[in-house]
Amino acid sequence: MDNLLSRTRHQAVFVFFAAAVVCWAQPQINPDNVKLTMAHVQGSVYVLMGDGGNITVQVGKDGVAMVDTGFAPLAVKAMAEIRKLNTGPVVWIVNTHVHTDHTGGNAEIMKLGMTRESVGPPRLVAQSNVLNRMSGPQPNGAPPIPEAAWPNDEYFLPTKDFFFNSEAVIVYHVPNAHTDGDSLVFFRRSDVLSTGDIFTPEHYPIIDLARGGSVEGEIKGLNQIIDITVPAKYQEGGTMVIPGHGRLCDEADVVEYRNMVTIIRDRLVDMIHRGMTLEQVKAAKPTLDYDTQYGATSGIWTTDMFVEAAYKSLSTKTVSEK
Amino acid sequence: MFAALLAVPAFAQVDFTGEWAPLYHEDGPERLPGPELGDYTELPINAAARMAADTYDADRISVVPEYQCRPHGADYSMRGLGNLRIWQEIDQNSQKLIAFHTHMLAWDSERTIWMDGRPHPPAYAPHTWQGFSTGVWDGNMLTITTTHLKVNYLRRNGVPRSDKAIFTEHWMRHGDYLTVVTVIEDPVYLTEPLVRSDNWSLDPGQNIGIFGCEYAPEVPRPEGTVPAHLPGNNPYLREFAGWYGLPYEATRGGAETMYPEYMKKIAGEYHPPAKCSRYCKCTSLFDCNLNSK
Amino acid sequence: MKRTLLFLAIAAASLLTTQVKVYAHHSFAATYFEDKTITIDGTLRQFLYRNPHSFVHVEAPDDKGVMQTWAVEWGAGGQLSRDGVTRESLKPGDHVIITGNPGRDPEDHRIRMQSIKRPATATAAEFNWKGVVR
Amino acid sequence: MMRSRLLASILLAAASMLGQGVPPPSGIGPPGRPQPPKSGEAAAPVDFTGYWVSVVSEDWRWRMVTPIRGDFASIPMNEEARRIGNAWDPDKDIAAGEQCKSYGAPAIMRVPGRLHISWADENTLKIETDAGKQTRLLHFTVKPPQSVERSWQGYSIANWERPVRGSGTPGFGLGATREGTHGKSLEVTTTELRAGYLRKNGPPYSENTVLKEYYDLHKERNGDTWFTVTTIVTDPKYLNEPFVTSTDFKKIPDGAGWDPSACSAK
Repeated sequence: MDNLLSRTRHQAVFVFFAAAVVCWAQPQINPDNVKLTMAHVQGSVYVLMGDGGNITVQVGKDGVAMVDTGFAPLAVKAMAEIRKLNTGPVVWIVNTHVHTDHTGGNAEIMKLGMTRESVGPPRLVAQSNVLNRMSGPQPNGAPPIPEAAWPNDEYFLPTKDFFFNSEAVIVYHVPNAHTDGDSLVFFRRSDVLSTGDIFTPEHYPIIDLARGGSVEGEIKGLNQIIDITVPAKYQEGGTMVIPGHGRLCDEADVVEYRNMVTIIRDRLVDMIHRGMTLEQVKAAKPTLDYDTQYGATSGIWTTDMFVEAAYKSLSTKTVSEK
Repeated sequence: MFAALLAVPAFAQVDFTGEWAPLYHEDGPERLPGPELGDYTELPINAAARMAADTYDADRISVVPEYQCRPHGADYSMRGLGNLRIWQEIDQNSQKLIAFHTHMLAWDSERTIWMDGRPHPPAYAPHTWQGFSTGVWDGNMLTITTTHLKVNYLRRNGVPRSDKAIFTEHWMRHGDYLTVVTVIEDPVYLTEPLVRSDNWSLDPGQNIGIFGCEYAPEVPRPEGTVPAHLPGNNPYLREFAGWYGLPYEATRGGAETMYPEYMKKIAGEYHPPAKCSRYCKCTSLFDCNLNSK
Repeated sequence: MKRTLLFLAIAAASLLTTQVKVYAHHSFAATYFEDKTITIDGTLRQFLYRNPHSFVHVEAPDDKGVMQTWAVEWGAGGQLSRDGVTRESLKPGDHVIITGNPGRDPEDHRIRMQSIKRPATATAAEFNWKGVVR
Repeated sequence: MMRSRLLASILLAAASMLGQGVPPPSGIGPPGRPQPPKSGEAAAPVDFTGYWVSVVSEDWRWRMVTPIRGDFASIPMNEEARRIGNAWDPDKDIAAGEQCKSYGAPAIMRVPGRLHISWADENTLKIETDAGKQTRLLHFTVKPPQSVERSWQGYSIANWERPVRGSGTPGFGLGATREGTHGKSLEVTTTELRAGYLRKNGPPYSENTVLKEYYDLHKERNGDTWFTVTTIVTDPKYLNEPFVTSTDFKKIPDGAGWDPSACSAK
């Protein structure tokens, strides 16, 4: 019952696997040591949670649709959990963005997801920048990503949609947020929205500048989530939100997170306009009131790194504004 | 002569069900018209909570549309407008008590307090304004534990309460009075548990109307605007200390200011005005305005 | 006697529960300069008759003569209906004079209403309301 | 006046006898010889003894500092009381040797400080306060003296809350006593009070005041032990309705921090 402990473990797990985020290298995971939990969200949508990003699973008479595929070493275990819900073919996979904790399982799931009823390999949808980054040279001399893991149904326009298991599924591109290839996935009848790492309620948003991320884009993405979601009575429930990492949410939870990023943005813009250097900004602790909720002093994404990325992102914008 | 009241010592009261009217005989001005800016007294808050409150702009409730119909959390409800109805749910087959249910005036909020020993949901489960509550008896005192609470507030002047809080209550009925002890543990914003208690009076004639709430562009601002003061720029934080002659440090709250020995520390710095001029009366909804005397 | 007094006091409070809505919501001291009063004279653009608090949006000049849109907070729908105010009491385009407490955030041009008057016109009778928005 | 004081004493005596001496309500068990009444200490379902500190999480402005003259927020006082309160004159109280007017039983538990609670004897629970150096004696089964001199702390009759009326009566032979019926509160009724102030800045309570208190022990998740006292002040002379507050005390290991200080009228 004491969810404080399990939440801290959850955060530690995230920070450890975040280490793999920046490059394609697959972390060494022993699947036997990993607990995957499948939970019903709403309608025909479920979420598979464990180490790595949350995996959204939609099931029905037509088979299985997925949002993200987690880490490669866990693909077999993940598919075993999915098979408990539905034995039909995996027909659609959407990648919310390029990072390994969300796309590492692509190639394995594409194979494991095929059944006798499969007409062909699953359609692996992603925004075109995901394909560009996966097919191009990898940073820090990391090995190229095998073609089997690349999206085979990339989209260029603001949205892409398809109809599956009696439900419209709409994919929205959110430019330059967490990365430049982010997608939101909205299961309309089930009224569930998967956000990828644009919304990660247990830590500051990772702004991956190297892959086209930005603070203003992140805020636009959060506002877009709030536009899409509709709460039930008294601002609770209604459209359910599956974050990239962390617990199940709804609009009200996204509003708190959006407010945090917006308020911090306003503070940093003011400091930048006053000509403060990055060191001066860090010394002023502009995120002190949120650090005890979202901050970290160790791991791949510390508070300082968030402030640094935001400062650079906003400085570039502020310069281009002039 | 009121000796008749003494007649027979009380039998234990064990029935919480019924209609309960809140008594505002403690902290009336803060609980009714609302707290003043910069008043963080009696709260064991940390620096993060203080900065969140210092940078809070009260227009946020009108400008952020999603805040307009945001209810009080289960914990704040016990301090807020708390006309309360409590009823039992009994299992038909076993005739056992499954749950207590409450309905509260503010935002028609309803809670279920499970009494059947069911576990709390896992950490990843959705959080709600009223959270997930289970209750156990301790003699005739009901002890309730609530988890899975959405982000809310400790006070309506910006002092936050996080979604990592755990909320414990102890319900005690004495004659026609209900006392509820509330204990808020919040690792994000409090340095120690906040323990308070509030009281209700049995009121069978009470009729809790419909609260109701509709969204509307109360104070139109561009979408995504979140009114806030920049750190260090809130000009109103010293008003409260000035109005009541309090040393500014004492108004900043914190556990140290809540223990008796703090009285000596500030004794020499307290310079009250000659006469009360703000909220001098304030015991009910109808006599609690700035100038009510 | 004592118990009856107690009962009456609480019954009165509960009968008027509709008045309390605004108290539940925000804090007046945090939102307005309660010890200051301003008056605006302008044209009503919108009347949001609702819970937990009604609003009227009025176009009127500020103290520098610059035309602003003011957001004036009024009572909950329940409170207004008890005072005989309905959705039809005021219409967009009405000339209104409003007095109240100014909001703390100057940018928002916000007022907590204390009184509102619509002078009589050829087509509409004079309208007045004065009271405490709770 | 003497006749009503006599009536009060008789009723107090009846209350204390009923409080403890009455055999447990008819229950399932066979009717046996009535048990000799246990002492207050022996019958205690919970232990209030030890050192406690008030943690001021309510009414801070009206407790940690002397409230501003005329600031009677939250007190359901009538206009006569407000008139008297507005005329509060601490120097006059000092001259009259009445510095302890705001340390009487109806107010003392709201005064920030430490308490030491112990059994003076098996039927008298003693509460000592460092603030104002007051002592309260809560009498369990002792017959109240014929006439009691009015004092700041008055005369307190205490009893442990008894199991719910009718508990154990089998519902047509099938039901058993349900959970949540065993009372563990300490109930204290205090009269014979000298007129005093509900708070330091002079809101009055009269001699007619009847103070009812309920003490409840509760343990917290972090291991702390607390008690909460619900204080119900009934005074038809100055209050429109009973003035109900509840104050929370945290147990502390010992007397560290004990800071005896005389009553202060200002």
